Amino acid sequence: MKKKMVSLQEFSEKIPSGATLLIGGFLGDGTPDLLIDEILKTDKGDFTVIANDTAFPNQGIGKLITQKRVKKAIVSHIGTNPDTQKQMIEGSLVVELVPQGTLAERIRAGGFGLGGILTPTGLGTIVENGKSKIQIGGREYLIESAIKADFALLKAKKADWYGNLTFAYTARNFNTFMAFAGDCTIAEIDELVPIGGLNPEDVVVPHAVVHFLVRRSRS
Amino acid sequence: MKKKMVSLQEFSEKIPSGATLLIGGFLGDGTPDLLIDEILKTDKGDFTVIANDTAFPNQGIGKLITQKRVKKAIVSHIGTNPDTQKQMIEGSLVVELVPQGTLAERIRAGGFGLGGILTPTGLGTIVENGKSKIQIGGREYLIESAIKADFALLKAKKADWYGNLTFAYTARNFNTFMAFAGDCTIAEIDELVPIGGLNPEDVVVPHAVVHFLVRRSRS
Amino acid sequence: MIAEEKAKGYIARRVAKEFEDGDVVNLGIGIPTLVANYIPSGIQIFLHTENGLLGMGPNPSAGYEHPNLRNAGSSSVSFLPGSAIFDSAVSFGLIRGGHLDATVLGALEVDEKGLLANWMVPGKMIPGMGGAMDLVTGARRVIVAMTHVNKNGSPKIVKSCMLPLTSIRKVDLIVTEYAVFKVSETGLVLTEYSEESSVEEIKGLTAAHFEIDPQLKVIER
Amino acid sequence: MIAEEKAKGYIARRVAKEFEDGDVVNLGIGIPTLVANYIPSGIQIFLHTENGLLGMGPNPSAGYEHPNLRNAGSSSVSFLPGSAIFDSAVSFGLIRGGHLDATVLGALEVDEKGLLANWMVPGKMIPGMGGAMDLVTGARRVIVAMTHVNKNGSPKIVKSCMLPLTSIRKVDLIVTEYAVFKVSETGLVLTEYSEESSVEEIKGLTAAHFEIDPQLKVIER
Repeated sequence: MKKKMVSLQEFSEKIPSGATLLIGGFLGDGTPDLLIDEILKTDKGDFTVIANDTAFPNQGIGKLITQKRVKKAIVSHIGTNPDTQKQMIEGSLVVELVPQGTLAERIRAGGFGLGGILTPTGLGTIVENGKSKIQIGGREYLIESAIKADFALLKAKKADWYGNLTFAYTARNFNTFMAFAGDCTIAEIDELVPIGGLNPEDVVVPHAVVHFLVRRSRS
Repeated sequence: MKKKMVSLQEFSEKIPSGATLLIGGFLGDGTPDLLIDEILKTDKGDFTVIANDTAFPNQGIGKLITQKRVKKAIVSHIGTNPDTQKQMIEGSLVVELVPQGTLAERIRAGGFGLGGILTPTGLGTIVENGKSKIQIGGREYLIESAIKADFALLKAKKADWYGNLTFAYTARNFNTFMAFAGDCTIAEIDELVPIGGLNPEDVVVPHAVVHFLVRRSRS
Repeated sequence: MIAEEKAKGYIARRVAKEFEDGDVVNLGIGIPTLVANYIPSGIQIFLHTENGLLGMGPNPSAGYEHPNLRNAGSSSVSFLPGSAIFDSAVSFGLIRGGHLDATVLGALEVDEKGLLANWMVPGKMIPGMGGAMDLVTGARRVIVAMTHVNKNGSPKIVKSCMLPLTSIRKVDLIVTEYAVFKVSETGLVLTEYSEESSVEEIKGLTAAHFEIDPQLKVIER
Repeated sequence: MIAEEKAKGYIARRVAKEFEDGDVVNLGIGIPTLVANYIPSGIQIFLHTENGLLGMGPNPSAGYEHPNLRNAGSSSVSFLPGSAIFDSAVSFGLIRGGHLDATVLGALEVDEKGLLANWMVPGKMIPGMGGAMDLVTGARRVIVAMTHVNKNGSPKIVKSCMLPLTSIRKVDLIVTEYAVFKVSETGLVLTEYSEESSVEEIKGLTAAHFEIDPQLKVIER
């Protein structure tokens, strides 16, 4: 078996400037901090980040914002990060706001091989600008396209060597379906368990979608 | 708290002839046999059944077919049930065949408040007859509409009094998302646990979508 | 004029009477969060938070927080017995699919048709819609909980929203410290007013037309 | 003429050489299921079954079956260490999303463009497509494993499918007891033939045009 466990440095060598990054987490909960810190040790930037939010200044995904590594953010909320708002107003950061449920489904659709979804959310608001609408069963829906990315960077609680993942409580959030939508999916894990050490019913993300694992080096 | 646990008889009184029924299971694995048997004690029929398959003659969902209670079946596969094929050829049963992954996503979409999904599956085949297509990101997709039903009849392993559900191994199949797509969702359970008796991370279907529970009467 | 802190309590207490036993409810940030403190005895509601939890309990005591058990405002919360954890896709499946009995949200503006604007002030404040658009579109009941006027004293209930809408789905109820309006087919109907105010005063604080319910009564506190 | 049972073994054995270590593979019913018995040593594959399991192991010994641990053909199976359970939506997310390295399927017909028909014979046999349309549309590699001719001795590799197609996505490889064809941009290419046959015999058993690979060789058994 090809080993999925890589070092932090091997991880960061995989990520080029300009890459599109799906990053798990909700206001920092469930965000892969080690991976973000490792990227910040390099001078890489110009990333397009797709995530629920940009957390707080210099915290979680906010670190990538504060240190100006992001050229575009596709998120549902930026209210907790004044740095994001400031860079957006200055024009150095493009922010695309997507309703949270729509963002979740668009990413899931990308990972599940669907072209998109039909949702009532955003109809009649500025969210519908530039989008097609469709009538089905007497109701109107927005056609929202699927999202995929070069990388999905996840934070998981446990993994076995194959890459089966579990998550800690509300840290599940966007991590589960983002796992499917990265051309290369990399999970930062808290704990490695032996193969067979997870009950098959407890596996939240099956290993087929996880390409690499990273854990804090024990030095 | 309103009690969700009802008797088999109280359950069957809720189901009128002509109802649309989502029924969980994959070739009988994960199908609520007790609920089906209870319906068969009445003379109700003319059901539209939406399920993965019609199982085997006089087994699982196949009982409803063999006893001619179904006027229409929306399923992905009928190859294991000659009764279904016979009734279809005779013209007493309408069968609508849907690719399995498309059927799963259409039901999930119904339960999740989406109007439908965009899928490449079925493009250029007879599945696309009568359906609209759309181009997104240079690829073509079929527009497949969401499915909801009057009732979702599930088979679960454990439930607490609130209706949080877990499932046994491969009996998960269609049960999880069908739970969301029934106007009234009823789960047959093997085991009742106290409130707090399930680890919140182990709950597969949250109680908010489960209206009634039924268990084998201990007589 | 009711002082702000007192106003918040009044609003939350009144909203808390809207639920039936067993309701699944999502409470927004701000005044809506306070609603949980006023649920009448005998009524049990299940709190949903969009980051993936149903059955949310109060903030744990200091020192007993878990870093990965949070609400949508990033505060530490707890599990009540019978809780369920899920990802954001399932969480919004519950919301969009009509599986929430109610959501309580703040507002920047509500207009006389019952339309809500609560997620941005163009050129000034653009926090993003987060989960608000899905909540207003999908919850079975949408309750607005807000102070009657904004910090400058201007009415937040207006003829027509000037700010970008959150949804074209109308809200069901508006609760302020002075008044309760239900949203009918034809527009706003004042059903209750506070003992500190009068219908005339409420008209003065409201920039929208409203009908008066024949059963108009004083808000119970 | 290779006897049917022997033919099935030959086909399964040849298909089993197609995998790389670590591949995630879905095996259809019939000959494809036999492939699992011939995986070369040193190669580990993960079996996916569309009813919701990755890591499927062999049928348990009699008396050790569990009623709720089955494959898509309703047979009892087992967990290998490192297995994962999921629902049908996730299972087809894996399939449609391109997360399966390969699927091996039977066929009623494959045509000279590489298009597959394997789910119905109008007016005669309509089992339904089950998961086949998603598998052919979504798996990274689609391998057809079938006897070269049908029970009447008629070719199953035809100029153009007369039966309803399973997908407009072409298959990648066709393995029969007599031949291995890869599907190129321009059509079928014979890459291997069995020691019991010859190119001439294969031409006779095949109702489609095919090219012959310059590196044509005998199937290793």
